[in-house]
Amino acid sequence: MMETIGPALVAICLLIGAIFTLVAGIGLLKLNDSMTRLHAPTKVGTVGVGAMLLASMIHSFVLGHESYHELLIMAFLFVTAPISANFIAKVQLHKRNCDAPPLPPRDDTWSTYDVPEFDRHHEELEEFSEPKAN
Amino acid sequence: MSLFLLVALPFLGALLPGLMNSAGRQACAGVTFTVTLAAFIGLLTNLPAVWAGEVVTARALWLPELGLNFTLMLDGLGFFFAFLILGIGLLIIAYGRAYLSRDDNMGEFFTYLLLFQGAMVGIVMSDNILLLLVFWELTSLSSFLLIGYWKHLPEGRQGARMALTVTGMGGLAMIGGMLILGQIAGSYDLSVILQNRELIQESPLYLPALILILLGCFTKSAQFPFHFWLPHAMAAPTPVSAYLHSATMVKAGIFLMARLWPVLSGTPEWFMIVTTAGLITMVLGAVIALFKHDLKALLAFSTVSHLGLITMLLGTGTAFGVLAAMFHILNHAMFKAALFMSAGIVDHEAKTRDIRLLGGLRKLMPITFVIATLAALSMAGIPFLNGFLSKEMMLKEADYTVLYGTPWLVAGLATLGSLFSAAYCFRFISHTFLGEVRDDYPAKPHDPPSGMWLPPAILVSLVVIIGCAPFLAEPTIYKVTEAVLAGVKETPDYHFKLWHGLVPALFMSMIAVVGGFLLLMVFKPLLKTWENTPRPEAKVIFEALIEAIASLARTTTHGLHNGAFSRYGAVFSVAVIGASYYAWTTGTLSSPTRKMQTAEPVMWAGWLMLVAATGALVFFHRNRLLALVLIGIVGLMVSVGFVFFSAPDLAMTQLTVEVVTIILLLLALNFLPNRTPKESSVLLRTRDGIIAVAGGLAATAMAYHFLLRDAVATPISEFHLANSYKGGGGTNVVNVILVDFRGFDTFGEIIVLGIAALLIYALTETLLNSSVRAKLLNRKPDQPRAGDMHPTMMVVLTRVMMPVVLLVGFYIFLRGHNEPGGGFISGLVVSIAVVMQYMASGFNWTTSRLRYPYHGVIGAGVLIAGLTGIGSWFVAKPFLTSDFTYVRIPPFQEFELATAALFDLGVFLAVVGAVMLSLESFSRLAYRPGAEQSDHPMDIDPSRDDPPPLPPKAGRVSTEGA
Amino acid sequence: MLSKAYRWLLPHPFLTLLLAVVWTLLQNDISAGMIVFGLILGIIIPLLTQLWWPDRPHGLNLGKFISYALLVMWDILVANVQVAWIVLTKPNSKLKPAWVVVPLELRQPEAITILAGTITLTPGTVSADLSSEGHSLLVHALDAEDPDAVRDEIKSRYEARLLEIFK
Amino acid sequence: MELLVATAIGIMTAAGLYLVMRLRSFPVILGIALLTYAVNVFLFASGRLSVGAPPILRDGVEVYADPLPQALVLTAIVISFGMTAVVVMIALGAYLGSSDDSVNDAETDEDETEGAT
Amino acid sequence: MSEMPAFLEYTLIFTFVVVALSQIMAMIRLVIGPDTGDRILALDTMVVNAIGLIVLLGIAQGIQIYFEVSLIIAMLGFVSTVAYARFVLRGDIIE
Amino acid sequence: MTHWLIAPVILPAMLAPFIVLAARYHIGIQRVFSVAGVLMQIAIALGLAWQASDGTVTLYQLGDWAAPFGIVLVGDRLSTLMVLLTATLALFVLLYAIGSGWDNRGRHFHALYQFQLMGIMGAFLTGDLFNLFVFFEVLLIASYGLMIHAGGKARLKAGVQYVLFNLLGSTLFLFALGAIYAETGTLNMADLAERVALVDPSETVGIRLAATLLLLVFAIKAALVPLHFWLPSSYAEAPAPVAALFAIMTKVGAYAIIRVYTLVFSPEVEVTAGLHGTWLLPAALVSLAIGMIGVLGAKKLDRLVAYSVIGSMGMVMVAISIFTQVSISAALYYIVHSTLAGAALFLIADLTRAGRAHLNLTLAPPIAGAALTSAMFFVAAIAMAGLPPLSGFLGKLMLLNAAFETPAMAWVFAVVLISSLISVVGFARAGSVMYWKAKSVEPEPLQDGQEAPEAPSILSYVSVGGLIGMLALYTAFAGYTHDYMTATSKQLFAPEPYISTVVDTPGKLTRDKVTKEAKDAE
Ligand code: NA
Ligand code: NA
Repeated sequence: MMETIGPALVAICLLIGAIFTLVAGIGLLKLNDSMTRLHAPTKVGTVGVGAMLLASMIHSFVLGHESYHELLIMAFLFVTAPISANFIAKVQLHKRNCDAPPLPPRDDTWSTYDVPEFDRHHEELEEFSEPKAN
Repeated sequence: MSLFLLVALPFLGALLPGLMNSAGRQACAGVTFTVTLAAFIGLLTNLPAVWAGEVVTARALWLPELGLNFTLMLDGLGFFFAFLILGIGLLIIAYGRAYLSRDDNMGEFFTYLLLFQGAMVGIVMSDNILLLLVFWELTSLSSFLLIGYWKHLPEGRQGARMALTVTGMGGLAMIGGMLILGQIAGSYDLSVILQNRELIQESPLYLPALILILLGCFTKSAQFPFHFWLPHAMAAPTPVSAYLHSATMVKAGIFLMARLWPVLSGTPEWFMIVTTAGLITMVLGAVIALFKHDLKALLAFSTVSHLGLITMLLGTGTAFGVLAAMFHILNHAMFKAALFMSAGIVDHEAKTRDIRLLGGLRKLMPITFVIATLAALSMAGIPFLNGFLSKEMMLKEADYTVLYGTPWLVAGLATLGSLFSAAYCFRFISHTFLGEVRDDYPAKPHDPPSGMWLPPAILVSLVVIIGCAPFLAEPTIYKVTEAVLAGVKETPDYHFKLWHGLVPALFMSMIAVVGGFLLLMVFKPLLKTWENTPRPEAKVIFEALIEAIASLARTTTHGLHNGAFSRYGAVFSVAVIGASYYAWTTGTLSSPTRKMQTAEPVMWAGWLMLVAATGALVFFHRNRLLALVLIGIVGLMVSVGFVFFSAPDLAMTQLTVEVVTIILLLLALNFLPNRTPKESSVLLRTRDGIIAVAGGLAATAMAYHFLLRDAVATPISEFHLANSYKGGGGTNVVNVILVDFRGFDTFGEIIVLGIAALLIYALTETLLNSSVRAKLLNRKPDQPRAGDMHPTMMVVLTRVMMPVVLLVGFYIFLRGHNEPGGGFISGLVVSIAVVMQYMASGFNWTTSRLRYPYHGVIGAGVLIAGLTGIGSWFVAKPFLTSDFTYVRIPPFQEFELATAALFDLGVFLAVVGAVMLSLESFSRLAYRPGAEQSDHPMDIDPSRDDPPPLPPKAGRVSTEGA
Repeated sequence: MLSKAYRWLLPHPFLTLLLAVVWTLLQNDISAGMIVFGLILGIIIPLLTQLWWPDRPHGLNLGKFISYALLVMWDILVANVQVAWIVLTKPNSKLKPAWVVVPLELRQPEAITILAGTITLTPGTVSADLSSEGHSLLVHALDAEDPDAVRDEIKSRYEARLLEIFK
Repeated sequence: MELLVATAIGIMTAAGLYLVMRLRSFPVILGIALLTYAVNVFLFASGRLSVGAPPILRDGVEVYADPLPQALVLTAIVISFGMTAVVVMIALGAYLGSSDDSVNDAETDEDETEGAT
Repeated sequence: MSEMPAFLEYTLIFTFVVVALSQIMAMIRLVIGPDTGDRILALDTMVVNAIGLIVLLGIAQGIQIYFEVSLIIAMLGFVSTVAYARFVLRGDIIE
Repeated sequence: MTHWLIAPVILPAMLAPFIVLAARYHIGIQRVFSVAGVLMQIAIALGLAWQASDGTVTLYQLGDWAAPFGIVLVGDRLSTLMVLLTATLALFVLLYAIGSGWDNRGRHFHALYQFQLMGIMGAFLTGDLFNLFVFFEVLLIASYGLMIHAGGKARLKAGVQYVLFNLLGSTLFLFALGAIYAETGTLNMADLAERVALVDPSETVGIRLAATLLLLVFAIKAALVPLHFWLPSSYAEAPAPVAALFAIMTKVGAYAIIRVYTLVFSPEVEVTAGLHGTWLLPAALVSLAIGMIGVLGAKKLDRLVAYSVIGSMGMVMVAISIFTQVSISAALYYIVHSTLAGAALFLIADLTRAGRAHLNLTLAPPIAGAALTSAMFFVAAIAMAGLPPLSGFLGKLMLLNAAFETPAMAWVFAVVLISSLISVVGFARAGSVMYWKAKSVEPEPLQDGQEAPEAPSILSYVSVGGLIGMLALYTAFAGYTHDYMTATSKQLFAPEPYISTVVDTPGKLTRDKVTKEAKDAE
């Protein structure tokens, strides 16, 4: 059973992985807005590699030496991806590479723009510390 | 007295004046005199043997294999010179005691003097030409110290350096000459060399040896064109001048020419070179001396002239010449020492040596007048004084000598020299002592205390005695001459007497004296002409030459080592590429032994990525952050390549190291500029590009070459593969090599890491204790900063991830011996886990909660690794001998216990400690006082603004379960 | 007393469990020995690092958390296809990216983080930033005709559930 | 395959050398890092190239990649890591002391030798 | 390559090519930027793709020992992304 | 099994972390341990040298693995001699560092010092090329730490260049090792010597590249022109005791060249014939010239000394490149001499600093303790310039004597003698300005609160005096030492016992096999 279905499953997972990985690449290259670009790889890419990891896991069962390792890597990727995305988004916000976001309803500003007093004086551009959209 | 003691006495004695310095000036001079006297008496004890024609010897081995031994000999020649050196030395010491002023450091002076004396005695007693060289150079060095004794006077320093430079040059040339001479003769022992006249003179190396040795002699004895240093040595205190010029230093060259006379002389080369140099020196020295106004300068050039005379006599190559030379050496030593001392007395008393300010001293200092006049007349060649005798012999020899096929040349020039010689002697007497007493002397002169006039008086009485009774000196000079000739030539049949009949020499002598007198008559117009004649000033030329050389050296040195690392790098690359190219092209090449493996598409893709990233890195290297990202990609692709080519351990190490490196570089970049300015010109970049491409091609060629060929024999790794499990207890062969087969490498490696961390820590401390600290504290960020230092999401994730990563690190550590992993990677992984915590909640918050003594961790790591190695000593095995066993404790599966794991633990600890200490140090640099140190792990935590769900300390006390 | 010892030994029981699971997965071997060893490590490591996680999350409901996790996984699968479709087919000009501001009811950092992570992993949204006091979440939507609808869905589909998990 | 590896080594070497000859410490350090990559790959390649044969002993497997160069490269990587950390620190120290991150050290001692007189 | 059905082998090669392509696209984004954020994003993508490549290698060679490498890449990729971003945001990455 | 051979490496390797762990904040304790360690080193080194003096080759198999599979340490006359030299130098330099207070001007001096010794000792003792690399790195990284000890703008700037250049060197070393392993499949030097014989004469490119790269690596260490650029500023800017210790570091390069080129790529080996012969001698002569020109051209006293080190290495390399038994023994004699003399000069330059704001060769008020310092300078300069009666002169004679065997004799004579003269002039000018001319300057009156410059401590003088005393002894007993060098050179030129000791001694697994076979035979 495993001998016949297994490779097929592996192949399917690989194909899914391949497609998603490709989409991640295309998205990264094609999309022209920096915040929009963020969407493609952080999700699609993760799923793409996830599918390949699944393929690898199934493949190990096919070969007869079971492996669960891949789950760990998958979990790892999935847990860290949002944090990476969050940091990159913060970078884009900080560098003003996107439309200015609306102000938060309850607090003064977004945390990226909430620059502590002692950090506001840098060498060249003082006004940079304040969000220019506001 | 043993010759060893004789030579050693002055050197050993040289220690005393310095030590006695505090005991007073009298003690200082006394001890010096005593030492010299002892040596002098010691010398005399050898007189009977030497007189009997024996050669007294003493040998001790020093460097037998090289042929440099402490072999001394004392024959007639040596005795003669040693007698002069020590005898006149005694007088000089007595004179010097009276001469030196209270401000002069007497201990220092007499130390140098004794050193010099010892060196001179050594020269004349050496039976080994290499040993002679040693003493030879020692005279240069000690005379350097003597001449420069008055350090505050620029003339002293310049004169000393000039003397050292010129005589040093000669000495070095002589090293070459002596080595060649010894090589020809097959021995460096004089006694052997002197037996090999034919061998030496027929050797093709004779001429180079001769020239090099003569360079030494001429420079030392101030022969033209090296005569110029001697007058400048006058800057020394007068006792030194008297000593150097009469009996010692300058006679060394003469001595050596005499010493080697049997083997070197008699060839046309010798004759031409030596005689010519001597003649020119004699005349030139005499002419210049006439026009010198400084008494000592006048005497100095007279010395030059007389040395030329002696040289000329040795150059003729006849036995009579030698005889005359030896006699003149004796005579010259006496009158010249006396003259210098007299000049010194005048200087000491009248406070000037300028002959133009003097005159009429006859009445004020009659004793000095008598002494100086007798000595000067002897030098002028006036009968009944010893100078007359030897000068006449010289003229006789000159008369017989034919140079350049011109019979009258030597005779004419010799007469001319004598004429000028007589003239300056007369000038010396008349312009100093005769005439009216003046009233404008810088000081009122009178005769000095007996301590100063007695020594010259003794000498002058000898001058007169020999002058009147020449037969007294005859046996001695004959003994000496015999010793010089060494059987090569017959000793001449000639007797020292005042009257030889109306021989040509007598007429020449008369011409000289009368001519000298006439010359003095017309001195004033002559001086005017002399002063208006443009002539090369040797000192100026020499100094310009030295300055030019020094300036060239400066330019070369600083032009070459201009501090430009970029150029050093280029030179390095070119040198390596060039040498490799040479090695390649001179080797042989046959066809490959391995087949090229096909490259799959994925390989191509990887290659493309790597090349693209590398290219982009070069292209964008000025944008530092981008460059950092790109180098990360290069590293990533290299790691993937390692995985592809079956090296998982390598890939993991590469990756972890790279991330830590990037973190370090980012930490550094925080302080450094973010962009590199464009500075190098297109030309420079082209040059660098060409070098780089050449280097790349070389590396490619070499790698390609080896990749397609097998090693000449089975690689030793076969053994490692075969014995990894059996002998090392692990299946990951790479790890077994690291912790067992080549554990010593790994031991060194962790020490490197440990040192790196200590260094970084130490430098941080140093920087923070320096002015840099203020600079750092006042630093303004060079880019706008965002808010939210410790983002909430990151902190929360880290709380979960950090323990997981630690677990992974532990896992990798345990696995290392059998699967990819090990202490090193594990250490880096654990470090990265801690770094995550640092990045999330900040350095201060993190360390304030858990401060690891990273120093201790490093130390412990190295100690554990080392002690594991030492542990094997207790079972009588070498360092790092491993052992392992398999253990089973339920419910766990059987597992392995290996000493290698303990070693790996050391590695782990050292790595963690090193990485963390380094990061910590960087963070300490970045500390800014303005930044408020949060008490919270994250900046934004809405749970804080609500009423806390549990009492503050509930974390520990609450009884509620989760 | 016992619970005191329990709290001392297990400052973060879920972490202990997580570590044991990770250890088993790492070893690729589900045997008694491995699980025991994993638990031992799961106890030791949190003890070593607990000072860095001083206050433990309270009131976590494990059962609801698991169902939430399954929901998110399903959403991820579906969403990814949607995003892939958008990326591949929609020209850049037709995309309507938008900022979405999500006011937060959640207070615990752990909960907020899970919400933000969920948002990022699910269709067409990325959590970009938190407001300066942590009361709103800034979300970027890839293609949103109606940002308010996106906000409402986030609040109802995920935040509501998380509020239940983290009581 | 061999050619690809050889050229990769060459290209990294060339790029490394070029950067090493730059004027500021940061690119020079990057250049050294590239050279380190190049030499590590070269040293690794001295065991020749084998695909799919990691030197981890398994029953029934006879062919393994040469483990020794791997161990050597591992040591080399670690050492060069230490070295890089150190050079970064020293370069940083030099920069902080003089506000100049040039690797070239133009001699600044103003006092010229007046010559020994 | 270990023994496997032909279709799987082709799929594998296809996947390799696709991942490599994606990698190259990310690389292009990395080089063209335009801003640091995009570059960090591209790098993050490349790291994830590298894991994919290594997983594929494991499948192709039938060897499981590349797991640790993948795991480490996953961990490190995350850490370096955060480090880069923190650098842009704050200058000092572990303040 | 005796473990003495590894003791020179292990002792500092254990002592250093101990100092870091236990005595990090107590300079006094650090000093005691550091000095005690060095004294023990000397004792051990004497024992090892005594053991090797009858020609015995001692082998130490690390991990009990037989060569070439494991790493071995080999003690022969040469390596033990170098160990003894290092230990002796280390003592005097350490005393100076303590006496002058240099060790307390930054952190971790003593730990780094011990690590430095460990690296040097390991480099001298190891019989394995890669292990040699590792020890090179240990000694280098420790040297980086010591070089920038106490910090300062100029020192750090020079430190950057020093480190960067050596990183290039380390990279090159790895290229060389890769080539060696790729060509021969081994790393052990003795084994390499045997395998070089297997190289196919029709395929010599590989081994020639390997040999050349290796030589270049060692040439960098030996500061051979044009690979010497790292030396002048780093030695000049390094703290004086460090620069003094560094006097042995260039010798590591010379040692390695002698070792590898007598043992492995000896002149008789066909496949590498003519490799070093072509350009090593010219390069050495140029080094000698450049170094001595630098002595004359230097603007500062410390640089002058650094250039003299380059020059002295030129001398050593000239002797090596002639490559006869006689010339190698001259090289060995000169190595010991120039190490001691160079170290003494660096320390004297530091003594000169007392009371002087700078070491520029320009006029400045007299220094504190001038008489003794200038006397020491005079003696050390004589030694370095190769004037009689000190060992420099003897070394020069030996070298020139050896030069009769080379066709380039005239060149050797000319360059050696002329460069000697240049250095004499250089030293004389420098000494005259520093110590004599200063007497013509009135010291500036002290300002309020300004303390008169303190004369260097007695311990400083004692340690410099010790070095000079060593030079004097070395000169006086030149016969014995030269005999020792000749015997050492002979041993190097007949490497068969070395090779057989290393390669034929059984190790862990093979030994079991041997005993088992012996049992079977019974
Ligand atoms: Na910056
Ligand atoms: Na390992």
